[in-house]
Amino acid sequence: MTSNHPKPDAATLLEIYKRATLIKQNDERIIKMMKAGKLVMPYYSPRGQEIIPSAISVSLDDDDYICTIYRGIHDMLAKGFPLGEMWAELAGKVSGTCKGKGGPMHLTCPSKGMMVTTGIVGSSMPIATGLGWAAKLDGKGRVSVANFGDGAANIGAFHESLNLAALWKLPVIFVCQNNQYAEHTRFADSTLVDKLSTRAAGYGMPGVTVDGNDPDAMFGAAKIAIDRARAGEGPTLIEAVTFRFNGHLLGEAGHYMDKELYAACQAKDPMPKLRARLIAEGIASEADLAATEAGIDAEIEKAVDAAMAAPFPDIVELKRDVFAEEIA
Amino acid sequence: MTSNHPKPDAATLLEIYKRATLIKQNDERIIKMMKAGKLVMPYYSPRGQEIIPSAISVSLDDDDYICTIYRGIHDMLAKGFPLGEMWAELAGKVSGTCKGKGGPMHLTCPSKGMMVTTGIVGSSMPIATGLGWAAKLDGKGRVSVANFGDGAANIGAFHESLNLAALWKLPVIFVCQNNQYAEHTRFADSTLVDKLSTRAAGYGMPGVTVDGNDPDAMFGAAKIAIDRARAGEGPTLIEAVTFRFNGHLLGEAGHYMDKELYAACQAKDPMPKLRARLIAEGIASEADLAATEAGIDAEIEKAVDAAMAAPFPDIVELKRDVFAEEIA
Amino acid sequence: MSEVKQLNVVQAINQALHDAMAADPKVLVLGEEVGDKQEGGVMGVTKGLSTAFGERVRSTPISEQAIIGAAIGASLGGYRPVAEIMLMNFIAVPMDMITNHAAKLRFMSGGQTNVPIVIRTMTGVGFSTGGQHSDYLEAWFAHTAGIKVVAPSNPDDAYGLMRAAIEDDDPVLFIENLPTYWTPGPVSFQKVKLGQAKVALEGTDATVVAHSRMVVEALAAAKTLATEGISLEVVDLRTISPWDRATVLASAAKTGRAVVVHEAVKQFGIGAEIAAVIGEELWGKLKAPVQRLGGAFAPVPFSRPLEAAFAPTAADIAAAVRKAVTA
Amino acid sequence: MSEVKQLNVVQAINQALHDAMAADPKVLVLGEEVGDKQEGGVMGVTKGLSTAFGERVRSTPISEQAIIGAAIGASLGGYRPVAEIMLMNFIAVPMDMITNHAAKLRFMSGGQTNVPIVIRTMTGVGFSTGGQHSDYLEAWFAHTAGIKVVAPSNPDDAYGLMRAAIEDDDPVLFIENLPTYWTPGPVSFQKVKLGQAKVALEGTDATVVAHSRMVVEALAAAKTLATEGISLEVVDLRTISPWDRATVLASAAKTGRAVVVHEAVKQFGIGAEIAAVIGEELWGKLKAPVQRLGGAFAPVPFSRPLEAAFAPTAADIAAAVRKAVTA
Ligand SMILES: Cc1ncc(C[n+]2csc(CCOP(=O)(O)OP(=O)(O)O)c2C)c(N)n1
Ligand SMILES: Cc1ncc(C[n+]2csc(CCOP(=O)(O)OP(=O)(O)O)c2C)c(N)n1
Ligand SMILES: [Mg+2]
Ligand SMILES: [Mg+2]
Repeated sequence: MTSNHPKPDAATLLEIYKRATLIKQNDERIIKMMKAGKLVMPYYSPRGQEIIPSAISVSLDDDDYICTIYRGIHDMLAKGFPLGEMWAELAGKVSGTCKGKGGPMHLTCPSKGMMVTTGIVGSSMPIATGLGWAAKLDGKGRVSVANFGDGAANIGAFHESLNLAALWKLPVIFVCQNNQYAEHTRFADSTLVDKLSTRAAGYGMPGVTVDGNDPDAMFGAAKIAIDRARAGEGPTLIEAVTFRFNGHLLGEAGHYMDKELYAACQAKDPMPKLRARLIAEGIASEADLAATEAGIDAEIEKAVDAAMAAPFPDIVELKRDVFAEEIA
Repeated sequence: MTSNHPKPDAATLLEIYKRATLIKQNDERIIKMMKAGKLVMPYYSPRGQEIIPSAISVSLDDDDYICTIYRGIHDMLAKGFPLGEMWAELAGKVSGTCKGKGGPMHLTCPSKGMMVTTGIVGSSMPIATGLGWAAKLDGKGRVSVANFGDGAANIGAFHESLNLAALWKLPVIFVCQNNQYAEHTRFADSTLVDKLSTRAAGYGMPGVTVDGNDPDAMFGAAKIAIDRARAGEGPTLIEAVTFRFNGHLLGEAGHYMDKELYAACQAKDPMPKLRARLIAEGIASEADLAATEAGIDAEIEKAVDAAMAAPFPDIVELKRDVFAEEIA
Repeated sequence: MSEVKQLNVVQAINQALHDAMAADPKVLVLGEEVGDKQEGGVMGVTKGLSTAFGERVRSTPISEQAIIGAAIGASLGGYRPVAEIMLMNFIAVPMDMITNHAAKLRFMSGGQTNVPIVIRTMTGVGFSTGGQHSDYLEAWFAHTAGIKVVAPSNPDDAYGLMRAAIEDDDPVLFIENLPTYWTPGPVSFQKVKLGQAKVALEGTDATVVAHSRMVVEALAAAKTLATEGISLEVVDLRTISPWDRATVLASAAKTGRAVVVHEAVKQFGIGAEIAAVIGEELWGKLKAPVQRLGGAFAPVPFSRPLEAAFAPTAADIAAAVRKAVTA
Repeated sequence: MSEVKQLNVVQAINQALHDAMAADPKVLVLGEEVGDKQEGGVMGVTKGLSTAFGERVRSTPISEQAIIGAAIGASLGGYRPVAEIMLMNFIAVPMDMITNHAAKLRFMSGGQTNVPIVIRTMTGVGFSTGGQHSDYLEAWFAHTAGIKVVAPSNPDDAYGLMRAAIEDDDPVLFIENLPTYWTPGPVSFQKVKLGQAKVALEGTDATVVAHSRMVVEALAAAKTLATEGISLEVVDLRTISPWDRATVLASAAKTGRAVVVHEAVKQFGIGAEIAAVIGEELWGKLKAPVQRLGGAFAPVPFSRPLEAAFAPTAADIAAAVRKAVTA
């Protein structure tokens, strides 16, 4: 990190922690509900990747666009996705943000700039590129963030999107959350390159690999890219190295997992680390943080209760939102 | 070019000239026939790009695979595609290599390793990668060559194929014939990078940009890549810079063309240049070359006559070769 | 405009794009070669647009997934992009973007977002371009909920459907036929509501349901049949999905005989749906079984005699109608 | 093997792959996660293969175009690759490779080359996976000349059709249903010729034509109807393209009533072709109009009650049959 690399100030660091904690505690609550059989859905836990979107989103506004993937609840919560509508959606209820029709893989909230959640690997990139085009045409300094995984970096849509965004100098930040696995496939079994950011050069775009679990590095890299994009200087590829603690799909056996890697990553869990740092640096006291965490839990609880109590959508919803006009 | 860069010897250079001349004279004959209305087809002339496949193919055997594109007659002729069957196919006759069903964009000749000619931009690469896989499994030192254009380098299939070929260390040579235009689009309007070969690094593969019109450079780069592939060391990306003299599609107006670039490239036409060099270096006399050229013309003439005289396929052919079994 | 002009399809669509871009600053155009630096489209359909509208018209690299992705994204950002996929076969490349995203985002978001894009594409047998450049693939998209499919047969509808497609709040696939691109006809510059078929010719003995170039063939067949005393009604679908069941069923009920025709491969083509619906809805009311005509079960061949035998012709249509009338 | 074993579909296909690889050294397997290092496929269908056959089984990066391209290329080089596209919706990604290349190379080369690949894919509603993970898209491929489409409904056919598909000299799309993956049944280890439907249940009052999971629903409907004195015949298509017209028409002619059922969206689905052919071929011989049942005209919704209402059920089938019988 160079000396003019932007660093988060104390308030920003605390804000990053708050967002990351919301993600972590929300994840824990989802898992608890699923294990209790109260929530039935495919769940791709973002546990371990909390710092990335938290450190990015503090430099974004509601007006900025993001696209994310099935493993994207961390990206959404960091961007301000309303908890109540999220939980109702996860439960398939009509009060869900998508009326229960989208579910966990298609959570959407335009008022927070959360435009697309996709279940098709690689498809967040071309759409985020288009949102970047809209942002550029609008001329209001908006940016568009495309989140995707290390596995997605090997799909054709990656190539086409990065080339187009570079050529058109679009305000897009391509955030590759390299959690070292794609489903059960180790990163090194999917490509020969060590750093996916090296691919940026092939499009004439800056590319950087950072420790996504380090709030300073992640905040700095994101800030540089976002500032560049807002200034009309075009896109950036950020590879944020991280790890997912709960495997690919919740409930999997995990036999494929490299045990040593897993243990090493667990030992470096960014959440307790950041918490300890906040206290050590005097940014927050133990009591402050405990209060914050309790507040978050209460907020989640409210969302869960409302979601569980809400009704399912009516069958007529199958005919709505296919087209603008209801199907006869 | 380094000192250990392989150079073509006199016989090889002469052979390159012969193959290139066949391509050039064949092209001239096609254009003449089309202008006379005796051949009706979409034609993408390879005039100007003759040296590339000629300098590559002298290091290939019939067993080696190639895949090429609608603008690919140069690649085929260099690889030994039989003239008679080619002309009959161009004329849509049943004696054509594809019984008239494929036409100019789908010429195929497995006995010469000419496995696929495609009209879909970018699609030669994934299939050539598969042929490379077959070659590797066979373990006989075969290689697979994927020909494609500068425009095709921006399509997703490029990315997926190069990554897979590198990861699996397949004996594939990716030959990007950068003729500086894709249809009416200038190369610089399709990507920000000057050299497409820089993309190779993103896959952990060697990449090189050469003057495709220079037989020494082209032969050397191809030889290194082919030797590497045969030795089991994996794929190479070669960007061969060249130019197309007859525009994209024969008959186009060409208003899009950069006049200065066109004039500059015309002035550097590789064909008269190589001819003059052969004579200057004493590799062949003017008379030798004239005889060779006349011989080639005679050969072409024979193919043309036979093609014109041949019958069209019967309508029943619509039911054949859809599946192995004839359609009822 | 109340004036009527003689234009061909290329000119009509060009005018529709000009008018739509002038009427709404949110309308964009993108695709390979669409800018004037590249001669305004391979067939000149987008000529003059980039000169007139600058950055709202963008030529792209050869990257169909990114083209449709850019269109979808821009539409989510409030724009109305018209994206060109140069030939219909190439639509297989961005198939994921179209079917899993453009067509589904409205539903999956519970109506929070929508994708008002138009995807223009061209196709058709007749130019010896062979297996990878000639297919009609409307059936793939008609079977996909959430995207509308339109295919004009003449310049007037080309203009009117294009204007309506651009104003439509859902994704629309707009299929243009190459061989009839340069056939002139009167253009009235009126928008044509999507989802409405047109009785292109009134008749009493049998109904042909067709779209795109097959309407031209059907009208030619009608001329021949008229000389034989057979009165043919020709229904031009115009919109393939959602299709105009009412108009088609009314016509088939009136004549009692129906032949459904398309250039796409017959098997599992869109004619099957129409024939099945006519058969079910008009059970017991038809005078002859519903017949279908379509392309051969084969890739489109290059060789001229084979290519000419691929798709139904006026003669094939006339023969089918005669068969129905004498059934 | 003449022995019969109880296996579920996952085990049956796994066994078929093992047997095919053992029988022919040219058979290959590739796809995301297919190797044992990745647990032998997300559902374990390819378990043990990489351990047994080494380099002939290869896990790939997430690159569906390259996966199908690699399969096509290897097949042109003399191999018989079985490629997995993990879920059917993802097949839109390599759509170009499948429809413009795999399906066409034999024809376009005039029979000089062929593409003996099998593309395995899984799908089906029932797991709350929503709009991008549940679709049946067989209609796209049935409409594409040059590729065969197969969809077993039970473990015995899953084994037999997989063996035949691998031995077939043309590309075959092999569709596996997820919700019935773990239902056991007797497996006789016999190859099942492609293109042949099976009368899964004999009956006299009406015919249901179905494939994949809808056969299970149809058989359940038959049980209910039997208690009402209605005798249902169930025809399991097994191969969707080319489909077994003779068996379907014979059954419909016998019972005089037909209901065609699939999980895919009803509109422009494969049921339309079958209904249209029955209607045309058995004109005047049916006792009731051919009915079709299919998925809703919508993306597959997430919420359980909506998902449950998306596809036809045994109750829907029974209702349609009752309607036909009382017509
Ligand atoms: C086009 C496509 N192919 C395959 C899949 C199946 N799939 C779902 S997630 C996944 C792994 C993606 O890994 P990565 O991009 O690293 O993201 P992560 O899950 O690790 O966050 C795969 C292969 C898919 N959803 N879409
Ligand atoms: C997927 C796809 N998109 C678009 C086209 C239309 N098209 C045919 S050739 C061509 C230009 C290709 O340029 P390049 O790759 O540089 O090859 P060149 O023709 O210059 O040899 C285009 C856009 C196509 N055939 N396939
Ligand atoms: Mg990952
Ligand atoms: Mg080029």
